[in-house]
Amino acid sequence: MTLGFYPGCSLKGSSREYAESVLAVAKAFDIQIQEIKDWNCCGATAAHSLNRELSLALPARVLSLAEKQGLTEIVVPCAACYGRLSSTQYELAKNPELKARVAEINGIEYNGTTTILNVIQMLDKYVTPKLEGRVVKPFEHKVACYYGCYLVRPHEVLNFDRVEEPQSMDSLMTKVGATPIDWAFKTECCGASLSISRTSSVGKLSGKIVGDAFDRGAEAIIVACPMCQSNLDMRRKEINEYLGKKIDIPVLYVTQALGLAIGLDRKSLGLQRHFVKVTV
Amino acid sequence: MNIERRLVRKNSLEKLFEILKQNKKSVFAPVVKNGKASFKTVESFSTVAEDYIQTTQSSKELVFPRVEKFLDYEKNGKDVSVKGFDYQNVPDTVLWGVRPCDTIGFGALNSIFNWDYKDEIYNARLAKTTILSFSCNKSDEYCFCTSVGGNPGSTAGSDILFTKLGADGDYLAEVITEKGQAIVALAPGLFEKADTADKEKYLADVPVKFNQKEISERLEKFFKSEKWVEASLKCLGCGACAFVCPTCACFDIQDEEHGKTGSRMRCWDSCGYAQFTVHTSGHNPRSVQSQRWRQRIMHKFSYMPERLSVYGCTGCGRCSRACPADMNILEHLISIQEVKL
Amino acid sequence: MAEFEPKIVAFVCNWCTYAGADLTGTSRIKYATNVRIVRFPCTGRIDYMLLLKAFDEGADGIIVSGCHPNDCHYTSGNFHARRRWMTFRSMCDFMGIDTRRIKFSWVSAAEGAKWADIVNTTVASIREIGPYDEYKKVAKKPVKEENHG
Amino acid sequence: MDELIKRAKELLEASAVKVVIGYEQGTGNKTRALFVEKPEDAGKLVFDSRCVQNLAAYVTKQEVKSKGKMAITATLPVMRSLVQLASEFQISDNNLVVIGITPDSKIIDFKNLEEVEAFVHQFQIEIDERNKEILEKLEKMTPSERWNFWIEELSPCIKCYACRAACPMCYCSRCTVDFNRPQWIPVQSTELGNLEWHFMRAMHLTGRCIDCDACANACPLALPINLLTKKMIVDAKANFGTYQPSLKGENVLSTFKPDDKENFIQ
Amino acid sequence: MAKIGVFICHCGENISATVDCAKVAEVVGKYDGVAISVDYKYMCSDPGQTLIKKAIVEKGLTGVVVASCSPRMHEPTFRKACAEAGLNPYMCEMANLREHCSWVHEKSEATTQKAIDLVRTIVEKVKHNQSLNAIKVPVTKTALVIGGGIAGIQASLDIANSGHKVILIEKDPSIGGHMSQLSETFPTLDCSQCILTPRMVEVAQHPNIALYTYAELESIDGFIGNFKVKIRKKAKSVDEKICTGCGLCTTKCPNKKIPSEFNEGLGNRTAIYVPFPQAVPNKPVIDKTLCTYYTKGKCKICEKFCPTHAIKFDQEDEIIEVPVGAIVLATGFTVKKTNFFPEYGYGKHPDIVTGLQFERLASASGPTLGEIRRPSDGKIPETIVFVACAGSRDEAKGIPYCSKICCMYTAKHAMLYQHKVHGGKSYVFYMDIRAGGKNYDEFVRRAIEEDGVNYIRGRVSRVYEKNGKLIVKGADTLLGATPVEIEADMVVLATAGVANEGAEELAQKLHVSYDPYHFFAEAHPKLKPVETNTAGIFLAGACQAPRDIPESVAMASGAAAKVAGLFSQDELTREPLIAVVNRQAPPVFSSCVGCFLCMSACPYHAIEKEEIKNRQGEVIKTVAKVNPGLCQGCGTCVAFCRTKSIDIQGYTHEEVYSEVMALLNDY
Repeated sequence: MTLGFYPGCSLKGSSREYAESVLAVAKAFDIQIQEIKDWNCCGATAAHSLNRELSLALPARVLSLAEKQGLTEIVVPCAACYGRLSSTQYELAKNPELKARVAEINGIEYNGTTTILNVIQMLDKYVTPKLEGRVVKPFEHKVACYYGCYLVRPHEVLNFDRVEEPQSMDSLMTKVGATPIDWAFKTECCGASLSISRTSSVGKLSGKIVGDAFDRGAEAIIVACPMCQSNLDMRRKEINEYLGKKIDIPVLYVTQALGLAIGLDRKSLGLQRHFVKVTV
Repeated sequence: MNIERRLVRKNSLEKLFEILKQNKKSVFAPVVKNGKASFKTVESFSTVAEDYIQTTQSSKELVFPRVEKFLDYEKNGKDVSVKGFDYQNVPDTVLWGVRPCDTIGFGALNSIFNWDYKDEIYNARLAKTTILSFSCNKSDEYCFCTSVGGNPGSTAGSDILFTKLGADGDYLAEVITEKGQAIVALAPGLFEKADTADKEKYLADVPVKFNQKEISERLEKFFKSEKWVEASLKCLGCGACAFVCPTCACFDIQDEEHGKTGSRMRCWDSCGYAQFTVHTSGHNPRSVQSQRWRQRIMHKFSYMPERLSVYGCTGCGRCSRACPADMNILEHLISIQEVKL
Repeated sequence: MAEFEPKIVAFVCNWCTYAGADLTGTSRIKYATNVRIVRFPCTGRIDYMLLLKAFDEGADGIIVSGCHPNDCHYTSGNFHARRRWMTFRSMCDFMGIDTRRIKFSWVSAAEGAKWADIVNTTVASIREIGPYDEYKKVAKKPVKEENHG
Repeated sequence: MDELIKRAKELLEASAVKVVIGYEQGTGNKTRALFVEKPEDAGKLVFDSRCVQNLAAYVTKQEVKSKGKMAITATLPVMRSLVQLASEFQISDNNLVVIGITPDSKIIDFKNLEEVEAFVHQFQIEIDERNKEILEKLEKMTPSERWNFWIEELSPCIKCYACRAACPMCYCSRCTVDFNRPQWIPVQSTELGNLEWHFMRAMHLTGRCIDCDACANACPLALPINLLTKKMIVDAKANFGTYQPSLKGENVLSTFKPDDKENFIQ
Repeated sequence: MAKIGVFICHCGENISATVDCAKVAEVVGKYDGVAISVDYKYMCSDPGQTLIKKAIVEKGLTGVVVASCSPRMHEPTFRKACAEAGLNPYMCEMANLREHCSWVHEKSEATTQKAIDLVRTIVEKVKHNQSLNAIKVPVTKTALVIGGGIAGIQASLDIANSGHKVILIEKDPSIGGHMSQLSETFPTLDCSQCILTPRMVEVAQHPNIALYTYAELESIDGFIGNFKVKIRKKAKSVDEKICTGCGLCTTKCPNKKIPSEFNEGLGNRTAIYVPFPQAVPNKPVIDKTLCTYYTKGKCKICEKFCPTHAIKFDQEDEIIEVPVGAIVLATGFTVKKTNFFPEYGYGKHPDIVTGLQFERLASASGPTLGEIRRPSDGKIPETIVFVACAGSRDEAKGIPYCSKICCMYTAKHAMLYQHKVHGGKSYVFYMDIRAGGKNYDEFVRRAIEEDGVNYIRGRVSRVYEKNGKLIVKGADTLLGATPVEIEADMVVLATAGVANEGAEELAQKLHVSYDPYHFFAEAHPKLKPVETNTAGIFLAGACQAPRDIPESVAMASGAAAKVAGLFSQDELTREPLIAVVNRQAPPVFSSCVGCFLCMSACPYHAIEKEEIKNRQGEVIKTVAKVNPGLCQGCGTCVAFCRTKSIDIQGYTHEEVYSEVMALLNDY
C-alpha cells in the first residue's frame, strides 16, 4: 500500500533524523511512502495566531495536493503539522462557506477527504500488527514517553488518545521491550515556541520534564514531535543549568526506538545527529 | 316475429361499427388489456377484441353498473331537496360482441329486476341497449352452456346474432328483434340476402356435462349435506365469482355524504362475503363459508328456478376462470349429480 | 377572479402544537386565516386515513404537527407517529399524491412564533402550487363515466 | 413428492394431525389447495413449480381450524407467512405442524415455529429484478404521472377483494372497509374507492407483507397491486433496517427507534 | 335527534373585535340539530354560565358548544357548569375562537368565516360525542419506599405518620445511606449521625413501617393504586429473630481484611459484619462473596461462637410479593471513583481521596476516629488541597452538569481541617462557588475569612507525587492565569455525583424515564418535581439529580404528601379519555382479531390479553383489553388498529371524522 508523506519544514531541516527514521521503519515493513509533491509550510505556529484564513489556507493547500495526487491517507510525523492539518480539515468540514473561500484562495479544489495519521497512528495501523517476531533487539530500557502538547490536543479535533493521560506511545514501547515509567510530564509544554526567543524559559519548562523523567529512573525519553525532541535534546545545556545537575539521558523519536528494536542500523535512523549522545 | 337471416361480409363489420358511431350510439365492446378481455366503451373498431373465448367480466355492468347513482340530495338548514336519476341522459348503447351465454343472462337479470318491484333504472338502461352478439366458434373446459339450456349459437336475448362462417368466412347475421331491425335499417347495404347458410357446423362443440333439472331436484334434498363443507373448504370468500357472473345481481345501497350534499348509490355486493348477512345484533345466519357457497349454488339452481322460473347460471364459466382458489362450479355440479342420496 | 384561497387542515396534538398555537394567540402573532385546526390527544392518535379524508373533502393542504421527539406527553406517541408518517408519506408519493401539500412539523408549546411561521409558509407554498384539482376531480365524482350514468 | 405424501400419511396415521393442507392437480392445468383428512387420500398431493398459492391463508380460516390440529406443506413464502402469523398470535405450535419445502424442493421437518423462523431467516426477502425495474420506472415518473398511472391501473378494480382473501395476513374478521361508522373507505368501486382501498391495504401490510404475490395472482383482472406492497418493503428495509418476519413480533409500525432518520419534518 | 346549544363568547373585546360574533351565532343557528345559538359578552362569567345552564334545562339540550377561548383554559369550567345543569360534562366541547382565531387574524370576512367553520366543526363533533363517566380504580393504601437513605427514611416516616402502611426496602444491611457516612453537615456543622440515627431508630420501631434491609426490588406489575411488587430478601445467613446483635461473631470472624464499604475502603470489616456501630437493624449479615465458608467450604467459626445459634448457613434468598398503591424511589446517588481522573492521580496514590473518603477521615466514628490523617502513613497532613469540580461541569469527562453539593462540602471539609489541624494549610481550587441556599454563602465566607482557607479560582491540570509530596499543578485565573504549584501532603477530590450503578435497569423495570446520565426524570421540571411519568411512582432525593440533605428531605416530604394525597381516597377517579376495545354481541364478541400489535405500540403497557370463554369455559377467542388504570389516553393504539377495534373516548373515530367532514364542507 502507498502512504502519503508530509514531512513539514522541521523534518527537512533540524529534524532530518526523524524523517530518516520514519522512512527507514516504513521501508522495513514495506510501506510505500510517497512524499506530497510541491508541499508548503503548514503555518504552525505563527500563522493561526495572526491570520485565520492564512492559517487554514496553508494546510488546506497541502491536503488539496494530497487529494490531487491521489493520496487518500497521509502520515504527518510532526505533531505541530499534524495538529494544523487536522484542525483545518475539522474547521472546513464544519463551515462550507469557509471551505469555498479557502479553495478560492488556493485556487485548487479541496474536499477534505484525506485521512491524516500521526506517526503513532501510522505505526499502530501498519507496523504493530506485523511486529510479531520482528523484534530482534528488544529495547529493554526504562523509558519516559513524552507526548507534548500538540500530539493529543485539542481532543475534539484530533480525538486521539486520552488528553491528560495518553497511553498509545507507552503501549507501543512495551511492545518493543521497553518499560514505560509512570510520570507526570507526559503532556506538559516543552516551550517549543520560545525556543529561540526565550531560551531560558525553555530551560525551565523542558527542565522539569527531563528532570522528572530522570528522577523516576528513565534511561531515555521517547518523543513523536520534532519540536519536543529538539528542545529536550538541543537545549540540554540550558536544561542542565536550570536543574543544576548534568543529565545525559537521550531523547529518541518513537521511530528510532522501534527501529533499533527491529535491528535497523543506527545510521539509517540518524541517531548520530543527536546532541545528547544516544547511548542506549 | 320470425328471425331474418342476412349475410354480412367480414370487412363490413367495421363499416357497421362506424355507422353506429355516426348515429351517436355508444358502443360497448370487448377490449383486451394485460391478457384479459373486458367490456369497455370503445371509439374505434381497431380496439375491439376479435379472438377471445370469453370476457373476464360479463356485460351486465352495462345495465347494472358496479355503482349506480340513484339520487343526489342537498340539505338546506332543516329541509332537503332531492335530484333523482336522470333518465333522459341514459346513453343509447350498442352492446357489441357478447356471447350467447351473456345474452341469456339478461333473461335472468330481467326477472330479478322485475319479479315484483320493477326496477326503472335497470329497465331504462336495457331499453336503450341493442345487443349484437357473436356466437362461439371455440370454447374451453370451463364452458358448459349446453348443460344449462344454452348453446354456442343461441339467439336468446340477442337483437342480432352474428355467426362467423369459417375461420376466414363472412358472417351470418340473424336479426331477431325490432331493435335488430333498426340497426339493419341504419345500414341496409351491409345486410345482404343470405342463402340458407347453416351456422351449426361452425359452432364450438360444448358437450353436455349434467342434467340441470336433476340437479335442481337433488338440491332440495341436499341442503344439509356434508358435501358443502368439503367442497368449499378451499373457497377464500372473495367476491370474484359474483362480480364476473352475468346473472348475480346482489347489491348494497350506500349513501355518500359531503356536508349538506350527498348521493345515494347502488353498489355490487356478493353473497360470498362473510359480512354479507351479518345482522345488527352480530348474529350471522351464514357464519361460515360453506353456507355461503351453498347459498350461491342453491340460489342459482334451486331458488331462482323455483321463484323466478329461470336458472341463475348461463354456463359461461367465468366464475371458475376468475376464482383464485380454483373453485370450479362445473366440477361441483357434476359431483352433486354423482352423490348418493 | 379572486385570488385562490387554499383550504388547509391542521392535525395537531393537544400538548405541544395545540398549546403552541394557543401561545401564538396569546402573543398576538398574526397568521393566514386559511388553516383550521383539529385537536388530537397525541400525534400517535392521528390516523393517516384522516389525512386522505381531508383531501377527499377538498383540502388543498395539510399540516400535521406535534411534540418534538423526546418531548411527547405520552413519552413515545410522536415516535410512533414519525414512523407512520415516513411510511404514509412515501406511500402517498408512490401513488402520486402530492406530498408537497402535506407539511409535517414539530411545534412545541413554547414555539408560538414557529406555528405562525409554519402556517404562513404552508399557505404561501400551497397558494403557489394552486388548488388540488387532480385529487378533487377523482374525489368529488362518486360514479365513473365508464358506467354510463 | 413421494416423500411429501409419505410424511402426510405418517402424520394422519399417527393422528398427529387431523388435516394436511397441500396442493392437488386443479382444473385448467392449475394446482389448488387440498385438505387431506384420510391417509388413503394423501396420494392426491402434488408439488411442483405451479404451486404458488399461499396456503397460509387457510390456517386462519374458521372451518379449516375447526378440523383440529393441521399440518401444512409450506414453501418459503408460506413459512414466512406462518412466522408472521405466529408473531401475531394467530397460530401456535399447538395447532400446527409445518412440513417445509426448501427452495430446492427438499422436504424439511421442523420441531417448532422457532425452527421455521431460523430457517426462514437464512433467506433475505428480495424484490425480484423485474419488479425492481418497474418500481424504478415508476419512481422516475413525476407525481402526476404516477397518479394517472394508478388511477388508470386501478380503475378496472371491481372490489371483489380476492387480493384480501388470498392474503394470509388479511385474516381480520372485520376489515377496515367493512367498518362503516364512519365509512373510512368508500365501498363503491370508484376511482377514489379503489385508490383508497389499495392505499390502505398496502399500509396495513407494511412490515407484515412477506412478498408472496398472492394478492396479484388472485386478482381476476391481473392488476399490479403487489407493486404497492413491494414498494413498502423496499422502504421499510431502507428506513428501518432488516426486513424479516420474526416471532418477536416487531412490526415496523408498532415499534420505533428514537433515532429514526427522516428529512421532511420541520 | 341532536339538540345542540351553541354559545358564542365575545370575551369582552378579545373575540368580538375581529370576529362578528352575532353573525357566527346566526349562521350556526341555522344548522341541522342546533337548538339554540346565542352570543354573549363573557360566557365564563356567572351570568354567562347561568345562560348555558338555563338553556340546557329549558331546551333539553343534548350537547353544548362553547365558542370562546382555548379549551386548555376553560374546558373544566364549562363542563362543570353543564354537569350542574344535568348534562353529561363530556357532551360539552369548546371551539377555540380566541387563541386560534380572533387573536391571530385581523378583523375580516375570512376571520368570521373561520370562526363559523370552527364552531360548525365542534357542533358536528358534539353530535357524535357520547356521555362518559369518570373512571374509578381502587387504591391499596400501602406505599413502597425503595432506598433507606435520608430521603427514603423521611418519606417513610411522613407516610407512616399520616397513618398509612409503608414497606421500606434497602439493598444494604443497614439503612442510613450516605448521610450516615458524613461527619458534620453544612451549614451548621452539626454531627450527621446525631441527627440521623434517631430517625433510623424511629423507622425501625414505627408500627406502620415494615423494614426490609438487604432487600431489592425483583419485579413490578400493575398500575397506580394497584401495583404488585416482588421483593427479593437476600439471605443474611443470620436469623434476625434469634440474633441478639451481641457482635461476638464479628470479633471472631477470621476474615478481617475486607475493605469496609461504609468507610469507603479506608477501614476494614469482617465477612460477617454490621456495616457500622449505629446500624439499623443492628444485626450482622454474612457477605457470601467473601465468607471463607461460602468461598472455601469450611470455617463456620461464627456459628461455633454464636451464643444463640442464630447463624444459618443454609438460609436462601426469599421472594415476597406485596400489593402497594404507590412507590417512592429514593435510591440516591454515588460518586465517581478510581481512574476516572488519571491526571489527578486518583487510585495511583493513597493520599489522593474523594470527598466521601474525607468525610470518613473527619468522622468521629471513622477509621481515624475523626483525626485527619493521611491514608498512606497516618501522618497529619500539613498542607491539603481540595479540588472542587473534579469531573463535574466537564464536557470532556461526559459530565456537563454541576454536582451541586461539592462547593458546600468542600468548604466544610476545609473548615473541618482547619479546626482539627491547627496551623495546617488548606487550598481549594474552584471554578465558581455555588452557595445558593440559606446560610450557605455565609458558611463559605466563614471558611475563607475566619478559617483562612485559601481559595484559588482555577482548575487543576494534574496531580503527581514527587519525593513524598503531592504536586498540584493548576492556574490562578484571578491572578492573570499564572501557573500555581502546591506541594501538598494530601489531596481531596470533590468527584462528580453520578447515578447509581443499575439505575437504568431499575428505571426500565418501573417504566420510569431517565435522563442521559441515568438520573430518574421528573414528570415536569417545574410543576411536577416529585412525580414521574408513571402515575403512582414518585421521586425523592438524589436519584433524580445531585441534592443536599435539606433538599432531599424536602423532596421526600413532598413525595410523601403526594402519596398521602393519593391514599386519602378509597377510589381514584380519572378522566375517562382512554382507549377501549369494542365488545359486540356473540358470536363475534369483538372485532378485535387479537394480533396484539397494539401491545407493542402502547407506551404504558396498558393493553392486556382477555380470553373470551364459552359456558364450558373453553376459550373462544383472545382479544385485547385496555387497562383503564394504566391507559393515559394517547391513542397510539387507535391509529394503529387495522380492524378499528380500539377507539379512544373523547376522540373517537366518529368524532374526529365528523370534524374533518365539517371543516371542509358546507352545512
